[in-house]
Amino acid sequence: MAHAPDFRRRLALVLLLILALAVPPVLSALGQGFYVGFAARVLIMALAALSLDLVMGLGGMVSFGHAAFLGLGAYVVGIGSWHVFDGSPLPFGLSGSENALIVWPLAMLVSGLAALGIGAISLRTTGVHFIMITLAFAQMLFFLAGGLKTYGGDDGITLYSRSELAGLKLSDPTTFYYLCLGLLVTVLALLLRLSSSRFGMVLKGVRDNERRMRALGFPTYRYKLAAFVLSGMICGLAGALLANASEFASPAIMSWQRSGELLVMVVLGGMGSLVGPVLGAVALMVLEESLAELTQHWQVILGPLLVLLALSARRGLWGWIKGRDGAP
Amino acid sequence: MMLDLNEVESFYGDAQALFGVSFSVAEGEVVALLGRNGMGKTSTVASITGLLTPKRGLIRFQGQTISGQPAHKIARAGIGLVPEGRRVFPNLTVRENLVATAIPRPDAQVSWDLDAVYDLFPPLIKLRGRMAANLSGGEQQMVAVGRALMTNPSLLILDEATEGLAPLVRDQIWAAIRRLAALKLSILVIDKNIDALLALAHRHVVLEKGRVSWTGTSDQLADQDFRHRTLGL
Amino acid sequence: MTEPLLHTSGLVKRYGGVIATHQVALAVERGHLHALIGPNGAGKSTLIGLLSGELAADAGHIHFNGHDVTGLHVHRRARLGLARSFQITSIFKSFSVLANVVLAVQAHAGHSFRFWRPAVRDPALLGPALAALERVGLADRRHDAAAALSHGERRQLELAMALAGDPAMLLLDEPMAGMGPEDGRAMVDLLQSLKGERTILLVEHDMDAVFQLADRISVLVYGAIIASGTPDHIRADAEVRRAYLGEEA
Amino acid sequence: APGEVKIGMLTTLSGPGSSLGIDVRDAFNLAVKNLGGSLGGLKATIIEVDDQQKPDVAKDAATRLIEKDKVDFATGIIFSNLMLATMPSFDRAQTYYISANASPSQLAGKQCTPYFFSAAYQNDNQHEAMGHYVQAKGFKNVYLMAPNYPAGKDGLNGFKRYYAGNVAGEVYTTVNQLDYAAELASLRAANPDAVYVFYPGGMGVNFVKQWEQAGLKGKIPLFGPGFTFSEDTLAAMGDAAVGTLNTAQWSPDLDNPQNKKFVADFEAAFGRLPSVYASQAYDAAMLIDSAIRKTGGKLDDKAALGKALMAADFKSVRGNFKFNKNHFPIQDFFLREVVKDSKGRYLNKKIAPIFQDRGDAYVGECSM
Amino acid sequence: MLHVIAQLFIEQGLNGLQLGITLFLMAAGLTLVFGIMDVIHLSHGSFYMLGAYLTATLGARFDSYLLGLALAIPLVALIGMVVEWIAIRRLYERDHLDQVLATFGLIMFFNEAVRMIWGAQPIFLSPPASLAGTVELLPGLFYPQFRLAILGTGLAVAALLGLMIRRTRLGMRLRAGASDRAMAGALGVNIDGLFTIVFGLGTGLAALAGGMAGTVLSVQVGMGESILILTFVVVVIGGIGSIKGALVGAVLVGLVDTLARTMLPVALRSTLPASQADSVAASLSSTSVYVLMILVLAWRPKGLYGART
Ligand SMILES: Nc1ncnc2c1ncn2[C@@H]1O[C@H](COP(=O)(O)OP(=O)(O)OP(=O)(O)O)[C@@H](O)[C@H]1O
Ligand SMILES: Nc1ncnc2c1ncn2[C@@H]1O[C@H](COP(=O)(O)OP(=O)(O)OP(=O)(O)O)[C@@H](O)[C@H]1O
Ligand SMILES: CC(C)C[C@H](N)C(=O)O
Ligand SMILES: [Mg+2]
Ligand SMILES: [Mg+2]
Repeated sequence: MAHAPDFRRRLALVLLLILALAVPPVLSALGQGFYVGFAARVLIMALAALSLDLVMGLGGMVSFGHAAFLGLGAYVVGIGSWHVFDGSPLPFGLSGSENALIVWPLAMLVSGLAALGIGAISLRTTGVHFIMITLAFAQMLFFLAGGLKTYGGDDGITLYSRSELAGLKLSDPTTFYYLCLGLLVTVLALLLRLSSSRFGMVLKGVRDNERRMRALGFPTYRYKLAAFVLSGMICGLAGALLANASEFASPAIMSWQRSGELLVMVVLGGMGSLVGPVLGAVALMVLEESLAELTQHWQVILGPLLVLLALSARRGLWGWIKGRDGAP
Repeated sequence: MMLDLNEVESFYGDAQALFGVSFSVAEGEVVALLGRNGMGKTSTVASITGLLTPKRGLIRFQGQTISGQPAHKIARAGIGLVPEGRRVFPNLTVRENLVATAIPRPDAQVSWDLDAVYDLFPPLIKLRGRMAANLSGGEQQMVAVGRALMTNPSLLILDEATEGLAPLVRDQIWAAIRRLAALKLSILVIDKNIDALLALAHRHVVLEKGRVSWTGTSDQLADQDFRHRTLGL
Repeated sequence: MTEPLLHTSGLVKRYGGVIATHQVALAVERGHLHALIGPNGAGKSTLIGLLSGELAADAGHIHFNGHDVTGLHVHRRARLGLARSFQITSIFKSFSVLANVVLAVQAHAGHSFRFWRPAVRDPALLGPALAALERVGLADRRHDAAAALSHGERRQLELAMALAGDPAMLLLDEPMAGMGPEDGRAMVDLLQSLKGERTILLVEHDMDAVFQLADRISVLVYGAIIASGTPDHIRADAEVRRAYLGEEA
Repeated sequence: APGEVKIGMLTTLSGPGSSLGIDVRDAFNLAVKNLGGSLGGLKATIIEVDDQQKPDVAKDAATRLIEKDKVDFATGIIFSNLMLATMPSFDRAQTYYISANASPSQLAGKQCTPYFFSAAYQNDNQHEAMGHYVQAKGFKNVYLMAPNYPAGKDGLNGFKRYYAGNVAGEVYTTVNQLDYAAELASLRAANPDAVYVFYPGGMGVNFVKQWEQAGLKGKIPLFGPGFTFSEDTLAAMGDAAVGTLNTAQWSPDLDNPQNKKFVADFEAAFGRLPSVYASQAYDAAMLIDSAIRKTGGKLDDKAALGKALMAADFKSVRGNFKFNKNHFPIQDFFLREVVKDSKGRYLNKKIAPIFQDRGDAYVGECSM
Repeated sequence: MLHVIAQLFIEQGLNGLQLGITLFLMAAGLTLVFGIMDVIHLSHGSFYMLGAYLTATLGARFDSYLLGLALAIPLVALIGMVVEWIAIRRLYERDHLDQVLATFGLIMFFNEAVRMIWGAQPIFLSPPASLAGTVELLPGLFYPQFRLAILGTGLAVAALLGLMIRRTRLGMRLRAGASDRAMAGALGVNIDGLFTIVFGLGTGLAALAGGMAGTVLSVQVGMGESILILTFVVVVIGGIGSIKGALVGAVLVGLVDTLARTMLPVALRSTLPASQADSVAASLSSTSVYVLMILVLAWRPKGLYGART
């Protein structure tokens, strides 16, 4: 029964992947090499949006503070490289590093731990209160980062060089782009699989009717927290990449507007579909970029556009591409 | 005619629930809407009250067309609803639930006000300050009925209004409905308790798969095996 | 006689001033269908809530199947075999009818930290789920969205979900609420067929059903049990007639 | 394109800091206009970007200017924190950055680089001058306030370099804080015998107005660098600022031909008086012009270009101007007073000289 | 010496209150829209900004600040109602996310529109000359008249709103409509009309807040966002939908923020160099209100006076 849309869905996915692979050669052919770096940044935001969809789309936990994990990831990289540049040691006998194989997992670990702490408290609330408490935590981290005088306070850390990854030259935009693409696709594949797994079912069940889930015998808190931590880690990885992309880490990454953008990307692309948020990220950022080329007042166009999207596109871009399908 | 439905078709999204429902309720008449689960009783009620806008067909109330009107206009025209599943306002106190949407009609021969409702459901008196969310199922049901009466409707619609009520209270509600009927209030009632309906309703409308499959009087319906043969009730 | 599957002692629940449950001592025998009746606001749903663990008792104890479950979380009790249905229907609207039941089965298939295998294609879950749907007669609507079920159909789904976990005991809060005579009868037959096989605590205002099904009946008034016994014994009880039954039965 | 020079004008055009950026942009454009739309004989294209006074935005914009627009020179940054965030990019790209304002101590000392030239001052300078004056006037208990960012610290360090008395309080408020009620209350409680504040742009406007509203004007003498009492904000401050003393390296009434022309042209073109920032931008343009001319328009010969810039072979609107070995100016600083003139304009008047040929305190740490 | 400290405390307290009152005017509007209509209205800050700009322009036009403010409030309320009628209205049945998306878009639009109309430079707004002076509250304790005026206005508004929501049928119908729009409609309440009015009321209050704050801060693009988040914090602390909560929450936040901002540096200076101390203090005090919120929610998951989830 659900085969036709299923096929259409697969086809769309393959086409998208081919498209993504073609980006760098096409751009440099057009002499727009600069935009390869931009494209990489798009993929990174897509990864972040994807991580948000895991908690929001599947688990119904609307986090308005995910930029915090993005920021934490970025700061781990930033601080690592700052200490390399400055030579001074870190606490617990650690020393600065720019080795991706050390720093990136560390970034995931740190944001994962943060997610554990934030989630443990926030998940005691639900609905609007959850939205607001996650926002509050993000704001706290935002301001605390601004207090890190050694690491530039509000002005943040300027990276003097990108991370090193076994042999790869990340300073080369194209290499960096394909690396981001690889990571994004891998994570996406894993999460797609996860969403229909038992764990995924539980998350969706919680999203629909948590009280009933408990009555059925699910210790929902545990599952929600697990999802939240996983999401935080993925977002942390995105943060680590982002710091490399912009060679800069500052509190601005954690601003609530950034968290808002992530929400927008997810809703725009189609919540709960995992693929959607990726599209959402691409759409939003490309839209911004091209509108900005048109006029400096591009926001006066983008704003109403978003309103229209919110009012019309119920199931987001992806829902519209892949056609309707039955309930899980 | 008080209420007049003509070939009404309604949809939920693109799932059709009503396939041309036609029947009418005369002034002061009590009509029972019967049918197994999922046959369209609530959908019919929703279509009348404007909670669901019919795609096709016409609904007229006291001569004027109400199909397509917004719900609040229909209510103000004089249709009171006791909805399926209570739907009291959880964040209002019992008293507030009753007065918030009240439509005083002092001129009407029976004009419902707080005291009248408290007479009908004494338990509500000591609960009047309590948030409706914190009421028991049945208590909420009483509030729902009282709330509808406070709009002083000329057509009262009860969708499973006795659901979850203790036998005693149920009897009280039937008694109240009889009184209203006696006062020439038109009533459209949905209930599983056929025996009570037989005693109460002048006419019965049976719905099957979103269509009217039979209408008739209580006497015809009273005939047990006729009921089983033709209606599967 | 054997020790009851579930019994409570001195159970108390207050809501601010209101005493919703007052020193309740209830014993439900294995395999019995035990009916709980009483006026609106008597405390039946509250008691169900206390037993299922959704509400925390202010005093007293609950023993189930040999364990003292008084302090346990809802999900732990469910694991021990206590399943409930809700007075106000509570299902997963965006799921298909089938997925609703699959989830219910999964709840009892150990933890769900499994990230790979698709759940709805997992025979270990599918089998019991379909069986439960057959049982309540919703099998042919299994692929529809739960949101598209009518009120009565939703009640049936409720029960299917409760059954899915193959629980030792069912706590049913007005399973017949809002069911037409036809479906009502179907539900009665269904419960009839479950008798003996499962222990059931049934809250219901439909006296025909209650007196037809129950092995024992307890009457709750103002949070306290005023009478408990066989249907005949309860029907005879003057106090009960006055407080609850009125002219019926 | 050959025969063309591309300038990246990366400056603050929105928010409380925008009055500075706008003066810098306008004055630079004015200079180019006066030079017939070219710099050093090359047709000048100016690419204007608003940094919103945000380091991350500035960093991003700098990358674009370098990689996408491939500019030959960059200028315009107002605030030191943005300067420090972006300079590494210009450095790595070997793009000459000619500062029309932001001139942090870091770039004057340890982090000095061949690709940075300041056509303005070193952040500490104006403050040093006022510290010197306040000390000379014999104040013993001064209360210091500045925004909490690199230039704020440079500023108060500069002041304290010459002021030897007691510091009644040293308060760093967050950048672009606009309500100072709380700080003013604490200040009053400390009752100092003078107050020195470094608040450029909108911060200054609000501080000075609230200073008056709190009834402190006339009760405690208020001093600041030229930045705090500058033509870009004097109008908004109105009478609240009249009579206050401040220090700078430029003033609208400086008596030299190029300044007379500059002030006249600026007021004619924009209907307002230029500020010290405008003067710096005007000189920045003139500096670039002189350098390109010296190298005969060979923009890729970075070394030659550096030498040509170093020569500073142009007529500065502040009179004498030359570069120190760290690419920061050596120039004079003097005392100014805010006055309201017959035409109702609020502006500064030069009162008395303070420093002759002042360099900066960090040149020693610079290894160039 | 001691009385100096006492005075300092009082004065800082007043400053805190005054921030609190501005927050309250915002929170009151937001808690109605957010609590009663259940719309996460991110663009509430935009109306605060519009209020400030219109007050500035109209005030200059008729060179009377008060007249400007008096005109700006109804004007912004009107704009609010139009926006509700065009966009917000369609968001009631949607989940919170569509609301975030749409109102996020509205923020962009308003910010950019304002930038196009008024330019990117801040406008500096002065209080009316009649209120420009200071009052001597206690011997030696001078306080700007205008800030006192702000305090008074806020408290008055608080009282009126409280009455409207709790006592009047309008209030009941609002809360009813909030919990079950369809049902309220079926009982004869014209929810759409009602909500449009509430939205106008809320945006009008935001305009009042903006018009007054504009004189203390400055009128500039983005001024809405900086206060918006604090406002949400207030609403959540006070309990969504509760005017009383909004008032208490606002005052709490105002006091905590101001006191933290003034006391923390003093405390830290003993251990750190001035600029270090101040930036650490700044970041800590900025977090203080969020800590407050988290503590409150930990203690009362629905906020101080929150009823609904
Ligand atoms: N919200 C809805 N969305 C989609 N379909 C619906 C919805 N509500 C009801 N239906 C479908 O419309 C049909 C009629 O439902 P309705 O509730 O009117 O029946 P009913 O006679 O009231 O049943 P019951 O006695 O159980 O209340 C049912 O088949 C049901 O599946
Ligand atoms: N959250 C609550 N807060 C305060 N009182 C409550 C709350 N929930 C229930 N009550 C009160 O406790 C008493 C018992 O409620 P309960 O729902 O158990 O009654 P019930 O026996 O299920 O009634 P019904 O047959 O109508 O469902 C009622 O008086 C009710 O008003
Ligand atoms: C004077 C200020 C507006 C700028 C300061 N000189 C800086 O470099 O940031
Ligand atoms: Mg129904
Ligand atoms: Mg109950």
